[in-house]
Amino acid sequence: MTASGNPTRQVSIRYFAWLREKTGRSEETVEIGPGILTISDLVTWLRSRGPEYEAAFASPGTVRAAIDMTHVKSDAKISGAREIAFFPPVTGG
Amino acid sequence: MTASGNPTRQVSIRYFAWLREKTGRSEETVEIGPGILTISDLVTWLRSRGPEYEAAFASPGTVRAAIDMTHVKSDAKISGAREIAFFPPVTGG
Amino acid sequence: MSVSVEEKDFDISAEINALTLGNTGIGAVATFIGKVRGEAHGNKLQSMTLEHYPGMTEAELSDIEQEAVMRFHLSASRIVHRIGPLQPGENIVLVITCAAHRSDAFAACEFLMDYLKTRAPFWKKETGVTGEGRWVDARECDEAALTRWLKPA
Amino acid sequence: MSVSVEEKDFDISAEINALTLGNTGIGAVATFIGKVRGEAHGNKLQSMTLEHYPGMTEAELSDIEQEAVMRFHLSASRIVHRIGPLQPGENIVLVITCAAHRSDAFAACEFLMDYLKTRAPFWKKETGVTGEGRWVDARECDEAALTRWLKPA
Repeated sequence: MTASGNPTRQVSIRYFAWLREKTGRSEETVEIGPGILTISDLVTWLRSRGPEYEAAFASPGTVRAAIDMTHVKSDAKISGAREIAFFPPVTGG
Repeated sequence: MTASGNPTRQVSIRYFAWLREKTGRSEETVEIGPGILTISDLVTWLRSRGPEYEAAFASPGTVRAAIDMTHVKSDAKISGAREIAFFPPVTGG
Repeated sequence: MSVSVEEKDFDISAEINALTLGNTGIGAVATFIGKVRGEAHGNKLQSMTLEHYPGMTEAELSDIEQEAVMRFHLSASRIVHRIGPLQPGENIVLVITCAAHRSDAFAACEFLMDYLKTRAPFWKKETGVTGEGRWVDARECDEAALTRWLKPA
Repeated sequence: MSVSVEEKDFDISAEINALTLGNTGIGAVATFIGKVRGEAHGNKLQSMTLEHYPGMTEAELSDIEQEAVMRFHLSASRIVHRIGPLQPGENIVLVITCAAHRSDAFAACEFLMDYLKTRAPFWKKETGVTGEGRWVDARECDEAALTRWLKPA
């Protein structure tokens, strides 16, 4: 819907449980390009950033995501997101 | 199954909740004749003993019985019973 | 596995500790507390008095508890039921069920309450604020609740 | 209605009292406690560590609790979930639901646990007796348990 030519923008990304361990970080702020529209796009881009990301996202089916602290599916649009989180299926209780 | 000519025998009868209030007693020992074989027979006989019993057993469908502390139906045989109890449907919990 | 019928109030923390201490096979503890409400069928209550059939009560509760332990693979369980006069807000009954997993603990706790409500020989008499007494009627929905336990889970 | 995420243990008696004191409309209190078991999948545990997503956890738990309150006409409710390292036998989670009648209290308590297990962002890491760590896998039966809440009761 938005006009093309979006500048890159900053988004905060958080990792929990074994995604935190595999990526080696719990939080980072990244610059993402205008071509990255959905959670899936973001995962694909993150995997290209290095072997630790490649390992963390090797089985995308076991990774869950949240945008601004709300559960979302992998096809969710990330426009406007301030904080995106990746984590395994939850195991509390 | 037993031979006829059974002597009368003693049985302890207990009354709870409004059956206790209506009969005016919580426990009594009665002599019951050989023709009284079931809980129903016993109720019929008790009702003949006076207006307080008549009032207590006026609606037999609302009276429950136990023989020796086990719930029974109105057609249960009372031979061998040491203690028979009458009470309304239970309302604990 | 134990059953108590008593006038005094119970201490849920102490009861749970007694059941679970040292048993690390327990992953789930379900409990239920029944309390005296301040109003019933639109009538304000002053108090409620619980009568029971000593001996039969304990026998019925023990039978029900034994059935629950077998059916739901309980690690431990406990039933405490109070008798005598009780005020609105006071506790009436405590049921605790302990199992490895929550589905068994929950099902057993509901099973125990459903059977207790329809089998254990307790009777409640309400005293209204104007002093009039009324024996509580059995509820048909309590009898109906039993039917779900007829088929094995 | 309130939610806490904290390292320290909870006091079930104090929590129940805080919910019920002075509210004589409450006739039924259902509670659930989840505990760390000493063994999982045949492996003995030394400890378990609970990680969570601060902020999202509280938001999810509050949403779930609000849904339960409306769906089951709760008079009061409470969720406490612990985080950090826990030993076998220690408490993990407490859910309390208060209603006029037991069917609502029980259903709400199970509903809260089912949703908490599949929606609240907590993750458990087990440490075995030989020191090796292992992230607990989500259980399919927890996801399946949700389906029973899809149809209105």
